[in-house]
This record gives sequence, structure tokens and C-alpha cells, in this order.
Amino acid sequence: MIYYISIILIGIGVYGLLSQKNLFKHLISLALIDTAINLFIVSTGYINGKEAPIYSEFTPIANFVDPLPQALVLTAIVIGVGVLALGAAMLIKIKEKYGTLNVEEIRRGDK
Amino acid sequence: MSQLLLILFIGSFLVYLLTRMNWIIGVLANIGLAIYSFYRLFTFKVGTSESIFSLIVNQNGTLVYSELSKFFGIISLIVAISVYFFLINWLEKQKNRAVFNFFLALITASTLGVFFSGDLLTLYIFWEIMLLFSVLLVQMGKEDSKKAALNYLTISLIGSYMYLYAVFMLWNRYGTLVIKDIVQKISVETSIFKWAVLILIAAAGIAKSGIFPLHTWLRTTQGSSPDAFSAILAGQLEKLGAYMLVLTVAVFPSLKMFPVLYGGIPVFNYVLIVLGMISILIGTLMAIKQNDMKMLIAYSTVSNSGYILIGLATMDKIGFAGGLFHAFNHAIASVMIFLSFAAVIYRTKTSKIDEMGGLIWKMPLTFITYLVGIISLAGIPPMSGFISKWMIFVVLVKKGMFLTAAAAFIGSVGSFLYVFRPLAGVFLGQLKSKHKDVKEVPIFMLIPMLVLVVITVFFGVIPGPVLNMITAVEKELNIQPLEHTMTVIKSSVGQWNTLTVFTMFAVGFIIAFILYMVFPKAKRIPLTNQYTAGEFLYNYDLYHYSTRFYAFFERLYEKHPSVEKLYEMFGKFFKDIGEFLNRWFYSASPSAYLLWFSIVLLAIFWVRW
Amino acid sequence: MISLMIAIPLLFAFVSIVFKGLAKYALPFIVLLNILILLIASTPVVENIGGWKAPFGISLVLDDASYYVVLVVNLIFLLLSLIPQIIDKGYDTIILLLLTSTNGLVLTGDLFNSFVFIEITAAAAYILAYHRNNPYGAFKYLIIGGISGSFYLLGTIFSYVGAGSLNMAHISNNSFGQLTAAIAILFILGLGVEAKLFPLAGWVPDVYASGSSLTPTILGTAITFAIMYLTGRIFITVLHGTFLDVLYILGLLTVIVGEVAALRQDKLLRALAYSSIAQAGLVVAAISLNNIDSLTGAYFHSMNDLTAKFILFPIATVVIKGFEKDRLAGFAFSVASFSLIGFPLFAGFRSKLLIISSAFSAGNYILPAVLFFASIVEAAYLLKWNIKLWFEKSDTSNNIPWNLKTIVLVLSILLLIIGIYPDLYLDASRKIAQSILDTQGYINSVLGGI
Amino acid sequence: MTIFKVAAVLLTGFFVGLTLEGIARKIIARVQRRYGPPWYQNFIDVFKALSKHGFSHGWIFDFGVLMALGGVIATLSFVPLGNLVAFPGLDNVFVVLYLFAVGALGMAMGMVGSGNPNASIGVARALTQMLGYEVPYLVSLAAIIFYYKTSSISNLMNLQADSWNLFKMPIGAAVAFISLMGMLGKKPFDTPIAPAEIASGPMVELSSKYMGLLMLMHTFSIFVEISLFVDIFLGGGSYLVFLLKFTVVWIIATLISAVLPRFRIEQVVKFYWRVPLGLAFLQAFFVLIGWVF
Amino acid sequence: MRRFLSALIALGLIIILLEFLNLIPDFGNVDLSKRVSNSFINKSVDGNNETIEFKKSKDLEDGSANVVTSIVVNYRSFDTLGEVTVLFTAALGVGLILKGLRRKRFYREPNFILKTANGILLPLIFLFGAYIFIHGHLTPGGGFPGGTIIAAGILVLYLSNEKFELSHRAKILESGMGTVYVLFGLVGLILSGIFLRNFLPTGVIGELFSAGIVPLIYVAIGFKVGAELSNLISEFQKEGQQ
Repeated sequence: MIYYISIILIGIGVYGLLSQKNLFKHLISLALIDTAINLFIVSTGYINGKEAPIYSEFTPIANFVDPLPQALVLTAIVIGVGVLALGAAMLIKIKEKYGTLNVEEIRRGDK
Repeated sequence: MSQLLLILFIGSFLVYLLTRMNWIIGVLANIGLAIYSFYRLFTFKVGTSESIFSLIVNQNGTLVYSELSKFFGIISLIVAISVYFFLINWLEKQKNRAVFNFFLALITASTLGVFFSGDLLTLYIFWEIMLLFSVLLVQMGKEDSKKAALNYLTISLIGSYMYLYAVFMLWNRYGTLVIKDIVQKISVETSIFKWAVLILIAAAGIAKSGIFPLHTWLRTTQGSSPDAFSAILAGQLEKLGAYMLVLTVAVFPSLKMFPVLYGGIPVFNYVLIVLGMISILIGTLMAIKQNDMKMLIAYSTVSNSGYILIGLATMDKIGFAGGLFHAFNHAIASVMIFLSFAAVIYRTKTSKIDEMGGLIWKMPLTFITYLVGIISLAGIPPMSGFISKWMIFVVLVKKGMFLTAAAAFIGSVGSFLYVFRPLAGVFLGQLKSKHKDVKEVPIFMLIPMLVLVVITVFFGVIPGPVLNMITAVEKELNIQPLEHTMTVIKSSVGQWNTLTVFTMFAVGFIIAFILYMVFPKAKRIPLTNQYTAGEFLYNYDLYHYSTRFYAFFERLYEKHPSVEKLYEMFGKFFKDIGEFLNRWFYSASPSAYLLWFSIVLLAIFWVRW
Repeated sequence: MISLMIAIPLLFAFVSIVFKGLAKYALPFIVLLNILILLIASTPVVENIGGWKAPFGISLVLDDASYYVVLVVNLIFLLLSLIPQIIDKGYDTIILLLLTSTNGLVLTGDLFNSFVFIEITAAAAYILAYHRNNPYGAFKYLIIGGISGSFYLLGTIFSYVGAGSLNMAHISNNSFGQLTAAIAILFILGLGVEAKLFPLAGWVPDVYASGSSLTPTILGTAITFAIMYLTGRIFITVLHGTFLDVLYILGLLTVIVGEVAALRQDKLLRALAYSSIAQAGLVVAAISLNNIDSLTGAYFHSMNDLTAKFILFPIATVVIKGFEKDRLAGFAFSVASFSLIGFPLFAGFRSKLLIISSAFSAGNYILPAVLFFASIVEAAYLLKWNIKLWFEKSDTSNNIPWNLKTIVLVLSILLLIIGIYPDLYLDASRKIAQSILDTQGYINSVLGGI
Repeated sequence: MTIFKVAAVLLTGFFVGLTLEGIARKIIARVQRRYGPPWYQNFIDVFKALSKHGFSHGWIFDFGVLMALGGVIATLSFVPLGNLVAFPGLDNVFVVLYLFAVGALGMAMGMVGSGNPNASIGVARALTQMLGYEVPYLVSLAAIIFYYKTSSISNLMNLQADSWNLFKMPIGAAVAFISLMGMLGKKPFDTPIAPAEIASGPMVELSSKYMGLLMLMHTFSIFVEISLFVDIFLGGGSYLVFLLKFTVVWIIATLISAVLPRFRIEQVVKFYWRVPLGLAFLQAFFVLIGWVF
Repeated sequence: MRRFLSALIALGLIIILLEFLNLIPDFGNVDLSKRVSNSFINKSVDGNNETIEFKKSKDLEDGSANVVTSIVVNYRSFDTLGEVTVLFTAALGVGLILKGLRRKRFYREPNFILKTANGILLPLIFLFGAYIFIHGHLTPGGGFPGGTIIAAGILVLYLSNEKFELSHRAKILESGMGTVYVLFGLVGLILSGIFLRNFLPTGVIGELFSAGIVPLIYVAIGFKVGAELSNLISEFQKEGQQ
């Protein structure tokens, strides 16, 4: 189920990138795709009836879901954040340079 | 041979340095190198081979000295030496002299390298060096020479890459690149493979010698390249094409490889003959139209290359000899013509026929060079050009190839038309007022031109020496050698004696001269004193018929299909595609990038899942 | 030891935030240290980071392939560090980070780790793309790069799901049926953007031609080479040649499209950017033939290409009008472009020759034809530019700093030497090719006893 | 011996040529219901022109005329007149035809060298016309050479002892005759001279001995052209028979030209490349498949 | 039209990915024993065969109770170093890109409630953040969430105070902590010849002072991420000159 949700989210992200003309929306769509993929990664590690992979008083003995995807997702999230921040900074500059975030107006401005 | 090539390549750097110091010394050094290699050509023993380094691992490059390489080497060095002599004065007005000289020396070196090459890859390497530097030389000419150089480069590269493709097909199949070995192996080849290989190899020759359909570069390139270099281009570089054609039809034994059709000509050679026919027609008809004299001769080159190709492709003892001899004659004649043009342009700064006139009164020796050049080019006895044309005619008629013969006749008679146009427009007729002060060119420009005149006349009267070389080549290539003596050329359908013809011409001329001297002397009147039906002439510039000389004839084929336009269309098409790609793939918005991204994903998935 | 090649630049990158200007001066020494490490290292070395053995932890693998690739990459950075003029203030740290990530990219034996390093490279590249106030181009690059990164990540995850590990050797050792195809598709998309494959890599011209000399010089050389290595490693060593035919078609398309598009350009930098695309396509196509000669040819060609591009890009950005004043730079430029075209006696010819002959012996007659077509077009526009810069009248010409001039001259002479005596590059690329093709050797050296 | 033969040929050319030209003038006059000049009028013309003091337009003008006359004399000496053959075995068809071009070139050069545009136009037309008639002519000759496997004129002449080529290859003969009309510059193919349009074209600036020499050259040219036709198509014969055939051909050509108007120059080329060239190819095809009577 | 096409392509993409799903195990039905994580959970990479019990097992190869942390900071610590680098690069890049811009000001006092609440909440936020990253090896969370929480505190500070500017020391902290991370790795290299080797004793699983360098690195990461994100926040407060 979560697989489907994440895939649909990817689809929505792609749809957003394709159909929108505002660069900020592109960036958001990119973030959406990132998130969807992260969701997918986490869900590949889930095992029915198992618990979070932390040894604690409640789960002293290993009966855990796959912890590796969770670790990977942590990395992926942070990387996504970095890219997002860069994109946002560039958007500020684009706005400053062209006065707009609309793709078509920018292309007109470039010529 | 590798020693000679090494000397030439190193020497060319020396030439560069010397030219930077003093350009006359540089030119002299260049001449020295060329004369030295000319001397060395006679000292080499035919049949020797040397191995040099190669670019393919585990494979030595080889240099082989054959009769063929000797023959072509001599042609190219005669051309080179005469043009270098010409440069002693001519170079004064050229920019970048050092580079010019350097490139020329490199071109001569690599041209010899091509002729010496014993394997296909070494040949290609020298070929490309020659190409590169000739392109760089071409663009040193007039304004539009930059574009012309690119045109030349593109078409030459099409040819040479097709050649390289064939080289690798052979390498892949036989594991060797040595021509001798390949020839042995390909003779027994039965598949379509040999067709592909030979057509691709021929493409290089076709592109270089300006045969249809790769002839389009000649007009612009020769029209706009530096004037002295046009001579090299016509005399030296286009003969590389002829060499390549010899390689295609004779060194690769087309007689053994292909079934023989009508007239005892291999079926592959018929393809070439058809191309040669088309070239003759196109070259002739287009040359008649040109107003720029260099472009005019450029088209004549197309036509003459057609003759060479037809002669070679017949693979008959007399036709093949005719092709080779025609290569020789055309080299010499076109160098004479281009040098005389260079002399004219040197003085008048224009190459448009209708901007000149009456220059014979100012530059008589240049005129004589041109006159002898065109007589040889048009194939009129007693110059050597006729001998080769005669041989080609004879073989075509003997074999009953009437259509080809008709094309050859049209080209031959048509050449009277086009060579006469500069003669009438530039040298004869009324002198333009702006050219009143033009002088004959300096002595060092005249010397090579007049020497070439002597050579042409000499070989027109006594073609024996050249024919000896040609028969040696024919023997080497397992073609029956041409029967001849010093002055008599024999064929199965008759013979003729060059010396008799020349003697009779001399006798006739003397008779005419006696008559001329016997009868009362005429009064010399200026050209401006004309029969004008009683009208008074006020502008002699207008009294000169040179614009659209053959307008009435051109009218017959005004609307002709043009390969050049076709290629231009291709070029434009590519550029439009480039623009399209740039627009839709490379300068697009992020959405478009993702669109292509997704489409690739969908496509791969759809095709491969 | 080899982890030092990643750790030391990273350390200095961190430190250089505090000590401004340190990076610029430290860069040559760091690169030299890296090269020193390489020189004393012997292949194959597998270093398990944190001491966790192969399929579990992350391993750095220095086999023949990565050895030479890292060497080349570091040499490029060394050259770059010798021309500090083109590195603007603040970007020196980015270069250090780029060095880190490129080394990591090549050395790592772990798929997810390679993703991380690709992302660092990409982030640094986005910043470089921005270099001369080119936010739109950089942003476009960022979007498409981000998406491709996502797909690369997806591919990584799929391989994890399939093989249960992220270690390349381990994945290579497992076979998992049709999942391989899915992974291959995802990796094609993930790497295609960085490998400049058509039509995935629309960002290239806008980024390369932004006017900065730093951006194309480093992205078009070191990074491209590393990505080409990674392409070979993933598709041949890890995925055993799955979907190479798709890569082949894309590569050929890229060659044609890149050259045709370059023909139209009236800006030199843009033309060079397209040429870069086309060469990358050629290299990918040659890699996809998947035999020793073609791989050798591919990496050889890639090296020649990057040598030439290291000459062309800086000169093209500095010189706008012509070579009147600076004939030596002009000489270097011409040599580089002739090599790129593939005239005999220049380096590019040797590699093209090798690619062609390998293609023929693999029974492939299309790649050579496309290559020839590309060469013709390339010759047309590169010579056009050469002629324009050499022979057309020019009033002014920027002065080229002496160190850049020296470097480009040395490189151009190198190109000439390689053209005649190619063993220097050829041996390296042959080792790379052998090592990439030697899947079993790779698995054995990484997984060891298992 | 050769010298005498050559002299004999040249003298024949001079006397017979000029005489026949005079006769031709008479015939044309009779066709046009005029009385016409006497048969020896051309001798008078030539000598009168030669003896006058005239004008020269510089050395190329003189040289051109000399070259023209010299070339044609050389050509004539190679043409067999019946059994009067100066150079047996060496009288190659192509050599004769192309040596003939030397004279034409010399004339063209000298006349254009006079600096008169009418001359240039005339030469341009002459060359264009040459392009027209030479091709079919050469193709029909090529068919004959192919058939007899020799290109020596005297051999060709001797080989048709049993039956003339006129009957063996009638189409080729017709083509050659049409081309001959063009060569002779007779109406309807006298466009290059066209006295009414371009003031006699090439000859516009000629006077005195130049005119005389050119007239001689013209006479010799006619002699060469018709002799070739007679030798190749009408089987030559002994010297006297040859002259008889020659006269007949000449008179027929004159009669035809006397009644026809003039073509425009591009019409000439079009005509030659359409009808005679097609016929020549047809003839060549017949020869190839062996349809020779 | 554009939207329709976009939807179509997105749909195609979804179908492809769905197709890919068929190739992997169903959601929740993963066979853990085939994956390397099994060894991570049992901490048996180096060959430990005993079952692990909370607060009992001792001197394991990796001592953190949170298996994810053990992977992030120990087994795959190199990834994390790279991850930190990405963030570092991004922060640096944002700084470079937005160089020369000044802080945006609205020239009005922020909300009173915000200001007051800020004074109370800020220490708590920081404390919570610190708690998260110090207990990274025991409880869910770690350096990244902890750092993010700290950065959130800085954001609140920015919102509530028009004149607030992040000190330059944040950069030094960021750089210093990154250096510390690398140095930890280098120390491992020096001590045992292996980069990022856990050179401290791992202790008893589940205790605060356990797991060797893991908590130390997580603390460094926490500070680093906090400083980096704070820097990012402060950069994004800027705008072009008006």
C-alpha cells in the first residue's frame, strides 16, 4: 500500500514538474519526488509484525524491521535538504536577475 | 624513403624558421628541399620497401617505392618546384609568409608520403596531414576563402573517412593493411564485401580529384584560395586523387575481382566510368558559365578528372596509359594556367574575366604561358595534352563505348569554349583604362611559367620519356604495356607520330610566315582604331565583349539541377536540425528536460520490457 | 591509506571555512599528497571503512581501474590548482569538495556511497554552474540533476532489495533475474544526466557556456571522466552488461545530436559544450561495446578528450577575439582542436582509431560510420573557429596569464606526444578496461574469503 | 618523296579549292537568278588582297593569322587525297580533326586580338557551333572506326573498296554530311559569320594580306573537311576519282546552302544535339549489333 | 493540453514503477536473513553468534542500542560523512550564491506573544535538541534531528527579533565539528590503520556511556547540522538591496 502511495506521489511530482510554469513549483515537485522516494525506501524495510530496530527495555531481543533502509533514508533526506536549499538560493537569484519565476518569461528575457 | 620524408618534415620546420627571418631565403630553402627530393626520386631503387612506425599496435607501417610512386612523385615535384620558384616574387604580397611556406613544405612532404605508402593506414595518415594543411592554406586567400576552406574540408573528409572505413573493413577481415597482401587476398574474394571496400576507397579519390558527386568544393576552393596555391591544389593535390583512383582500379586488380562486362571492362569500373562521364559533362557545361577565371578552370578540373578516371577505369593498356598521361598533362597545364592567372591577379587584383581585357599588350609572356597551357588542356596538338586525350578517345572508340565517347567529345570540344573565354576576356580585346600601367610580372615569376611551357611543348613533341615511365607502371600493375617509341604511339586501331605532326605544323607555320613576309608590310594601328561603321568610339572599356561570353549557349541549360545547391540544402538542413535540437533539448525549460527524461524512460520500458 | 585521499581534502575543506584562503594554497599540496599516496599504493587494495568487512560495511576499492582514474582526476586537479586565477574567491572550497567527492566516487565500492558522492559532486557542480551569475542554467541543472539523483537512489534501493547488500561486488555476485533490467533502466536514467546522454542532458550547454572558465574546465574533464568510469563499472562490472544496447543507442544518438547542434552555434563556448556532449556520447557508445579493445579505446578517448578540453575551455573563455597577441596559446588551441577532430599524429586520432578497430572486430559497422560523421561535423566547426581566431582581424585580445599558457602548452605537447607514442595513455586505459571487465577478479578482491 | 607528296596535296588544295569556291559562287548566283562572277574570281580576290598595304592590330593579330594558316596547312598535309597519301599510316582521324582545331584557335585568337567585339561574338558563335556539330560527327566516325578497327584515314578508305560507307552506314553518312554543312559554315549554319548581324564576325577587322591569308586558310579548311567526308564515306579512290567525288559533294553542299535560311546559334546547337546526335547513336547501335549493309 | 500530456506521462511513469514493484517482495514480506541488516541487528558482522540482550550484552562490535544509529554512525559512517559534506556544500553554496545580499527587514516589531514565548521556549528547544543528539545511540533520533531542532530554535529567534544576526561563530562551529568528525576517522586510522574505526570500548548496550565513538560523533554531527541549518536559515533571511 505504501509502495503505491509513494509511486503515486512520484507521479504527482512528475506531473507538477511537467505541467507547471513556475520555477518554485518545480522545486517543490522535486522535493515531492524526493520525499516519495524516501517513503518508498523506508517501506522496503518494513516487515509485518516487527518493531522499530532499537534495543530497549520493551524490545530487549531482536525482532526488528530492516534498519538499513532507515539509515539510508536519513542520508537521502539530508541530501534532499541540501539540494533544496541550493535550489531555493538559486530561485532568489533568478528572481533578482529576471524579475520573475515564470519559465516562459525567463526564456523571453534570455533572448 | 623514410629518410627523405624525415628530411622533408624536419626541413619544413626549418623553412618556417628561415622564412620568419627572411622570406626569400625561406622560399629558396623550400626550392632546395623540393629539388633535393626530386633528385632522390631517381636514386631510389624501384621495389624497395622500408618499414616505419605505425599507429596500429603490432603492425608496422611500410613504405614502398614503386614505378607508380615514382611517376606521381615526379609530377608533384615538378609542380611544387615551379610554384615555389614563382613564390620568390609572388610571396611578397602575401600575409603570414612563414606559415604559408611552412604549410607548402609540409604538403609536399606528405604528398610524397602518400605516394610512398605501402600500407593503407600510412597512406591515410599522410593524406590527412596533407588535407589539414591544405585547408589551412586555402583559407589564407580572399574573404570567402574561409567558407570555401570549410567546404573543401568537409567534402575531403567525407572522402577520406569513407576510405578509412574501408581500411578498417579490410583490417578486420584480413588482419593486414599492407597493400600487396590485401591485393592477394581480395582477388579471390567473392562476396559483396569487395564492392563496399572498393567504392569506399574510390570515394577518397573521387573527393580529392573532384569527380561527381563530390566535386562541389572545387569551384569555391580554387576560386578563392591564394592564387599560387590554386596551382598546387590543381597540380599536386588533385593528382593525389588520381593516385587513389589508380589504386582503386589497378592496384586492386579490378579485372580479376569483378566480372568483365561489355568491352572487357570490369563491372565496378563501369560505375566509375559513369561518374567520370557525368563529371566531364558537368565540368564542361559549368566551366562555360563561369565569370571568375579561377572558378572556370576549377570546373575544367572536374572535367579533366573525369577523363583521367575514364582512362584509368578502362583498364586497357592504352586507356590506362592515357589516364596516367592525362594526369601528368593536366597537372602541368593547370599549373601553367593557374600561375598565369596568379600573375594576372598579382598585377590587376581581380579574377573576374569581365573586369579585364587586352592584357596581352602588357603581359605577353604570361599570355604565352596561358596560351600553351590551354592548348594542352583543351587537347590540341602539338602540345602534350592531346596525346593523352587521343589515347582515351582511341580506347573508348575501340571498345565501342559510344556514350562515354560522346561525353568525352563534348568535354573536349567544350574545353575549346571555356578556355577561350579567359583568353578573349582577359588577354585579348580592348585594354581597360584602369590597367594602363600594368607591367609584366617579375622575372622569377616568369621563369617557372616559361620552363613549364618548354616542358609541355617538349613532351608534346617527344612524349617518349613520359610514356616510358607509364609503361613501367603498366608492367608493374600487370597491364600489357603500351607500344610506343620515342615519338610514335601505337594502338590496335592506328598510330600516329608526334614528331611528324609537330614538323608539319612547323612547316605550315613557316609557309604561312614566308607568305606573310613576302607580301607588303601592314601598318600597325592601335586597337582603338576600329571598324565601327563610321561611328565615333568614346569608351573603349565598353568595346570589349567578355561579359557572358556564351550567353546564347548558357540559355540552353539555365535551369539545371545543381549538386552544389543540394549540398547547401543538406547543410542548411543540418543547421536547422541543430537549431531545433538546441531549442527543444538543450535550451528548454526544466519541464522539457523532465519530459525528455520521462520519454526516454517510457521508451526504454516499452521497447525492452 | 586510500581513505586519506577523501579524508584530507575534506578536512581542509572544513577547515578552510575558518581560515579563508587556505584552500587555494593547500590545494596543490593536497593533490600532491593524493598522488603520493597513489604512488606508494599497490593494487588491488580494498579498504573497509570502520573495519567492517565487505558486504556489510563500505569498502574503498583501489584496483587497476580506479587507480588510474583517480590518478587522472588528481592530475587534473593538480593542473587546476596551478592556475588559481580562474578560481574565484570562495570557490576554492568547492573545488576541494569536488576533489573529495570525485575521489570518493571513483574509489567507493558501495552503491549507496557512490550515490552520496554523486550528490556531493552534483551539489558542487550546481554551485559551479552558478559561478558567473547563471542562476537559471544552474537551476535547470539542479532540477534535472535532482531527479536523476532520485532515480539513481531508486536503482540503488532496488539492488539492495534484490541482493540484500549495497556492496557492488556482492550485487555483482548475485543474480536476480528481471530485477536487473529494472535496476539497469534506473541507472541509465540516473547516470545519463551526468554522462551527458541525449536527451537527458539538456543542462550541459547552459552550464558550460556560462562564461566561467572554471566550470567547464573542471566539469568537462575530471567529473566527466569519473562518471565515465562509474558508467563502465556499474554497467559492466556490476550489472554484467545488462542494457548496454540501450546505452549504445543513446550514446550514438548523443554523438550525432551533439555534433549537429554544435554546428549551428555562433558562440565558441557553446560549440565546445556540444562537442563535449558528443565526445561523451562516443565514449559511452564505445563502452557499451563491452570488449577490452573498445573499453580501452573509450577511456583512451576520454583522456584525450579531457586533455584537449582542458586546453580549449580555459582559452575559449579567456580569449574572445583572436590569437594575434598570443600565438602560443593559439598553437595549443589548434593542437587541441585537431586532436579532438582526430587528425593523424594527434592524440585523438589514436583513440578514434582504436574505437573504430574494436568496433569493426566486434562486427559493429554503425559506430564507425557515426564516428566518421561526427568527425566531419566536428572538423567543420572546430576548424571554422580556428580559422576565425587565427586569421580574422582582431583589435584586442585578452592577455593569458603565464601559468595557464604554460599549462596549455605542456598539454598540447603532450597531445602531440601521445599522438606518436600513445603508450602513456594507452597503458592506463588498457588497465582500466581490463580491470572493469574482470568482474570475477573484482568480486574476489572485494569479498575476499566469502 | 614525302615532301613532294605534301607539296602536291597543298597545291591541289590551293587550286582545286579556290576553283571550286569560284564555281560555288557561280552556282549560287545561278540559283538566285544572277549571272555571278567568273570561276577564277577567287584567285583574283586572294592575290589582290595579298598585294595590298593593310592594317595590323598588333602582334597577336599577325600571329593568329599565321597560326591559323600554318595549322590548316599542317592538317591538310595529313589528309589523303584519294591515293595521294603523304603520311601513310600516320593519318589518324583524331589527329587530323584536332590538328584542324589549331588553325581554328589561331584564327579565333587573332581575330579577337583585333579588339573588335563583333569578332569576339563571331568567335564565340563559331566555337559554340563547333560544340554542336563535332559531337555527332565524332560519334558517327567512332562507329566507323569501331567497325573497321582502324583510325587511319587511308586504311579506312581502302577498306571500303567493295562498298562505300555511304551505303553501309547510311545514317552515319547523313549525320556526317549534316555536320559537314556546319563545318563548312554554309547556310543554314553560317551563324558565326552572319554578315548582316555582326559584320562578317571574325573577319570584321581584316584587310589586305591578312584577308588574303585567311581566305587561303578558309579554302584549305574546306578542302580538309570535304576530303575527310569523301575519304571516309565515299571510299576515296584514285586521285582523279577523288576529285570528282569531291566536286560532287561540294556542289551538293552549295546547292543545299543556297536555298536555306540561317539558324540562330542556340538553334544550331539544339538541332545538332537532337537530330544528328540521336541518329549517330542509332548508327553506333546498329554497328554494335552488326546491322551493317 | 499541456496538463493532459503531463498527466499522461506521469501515468506512464507510475505504470512503469508499478511494473517494477512486481519484481520486489510484497510490502511487509521481507526475508531479513538474506539481507546484510540481519548482521547489523545481531551485531554479528565480525562473527558474534550470541543473541543480544538489552543492558546485558557487553563489548559488542557495536554498542549502540539504536540499530539505525549503529548503521548510520558506525557500520556506514562513511555515508554519513558524505551526507554531512553534502549539507556542508549546500550551506557553502547558498552562502556563495547569496553573497552580497543583506538581511531582509520589515521595520516593524514582531509579535509580542512570539517575543515573550521565545524567551521561555528557546532554552527548552535547545535543551531538547541537545537531548536528542546526545541520546542518539539509545533512542530514536540523533545528530540530524537534534541539529534540526536547534536550527528551529534559531529560526524562532530570527522570527522574533528583527535585528538578530547569526554570529560568525556558527560558521566556526560548523567547520570545527566537521573537522572533529574527520579527525575521529583519522585517529582511528592512526590507531588501527582503519579509517573511522571505533577505537573506544563499546561498553554495555543501552547505557548512555557506551558505543564508543558513536555518541561523540553524533554530538559533533548535531552541532554541525545545527550550525549549518542555522546558517542556511540566516542566509535565507537575506534579500537584494532595496
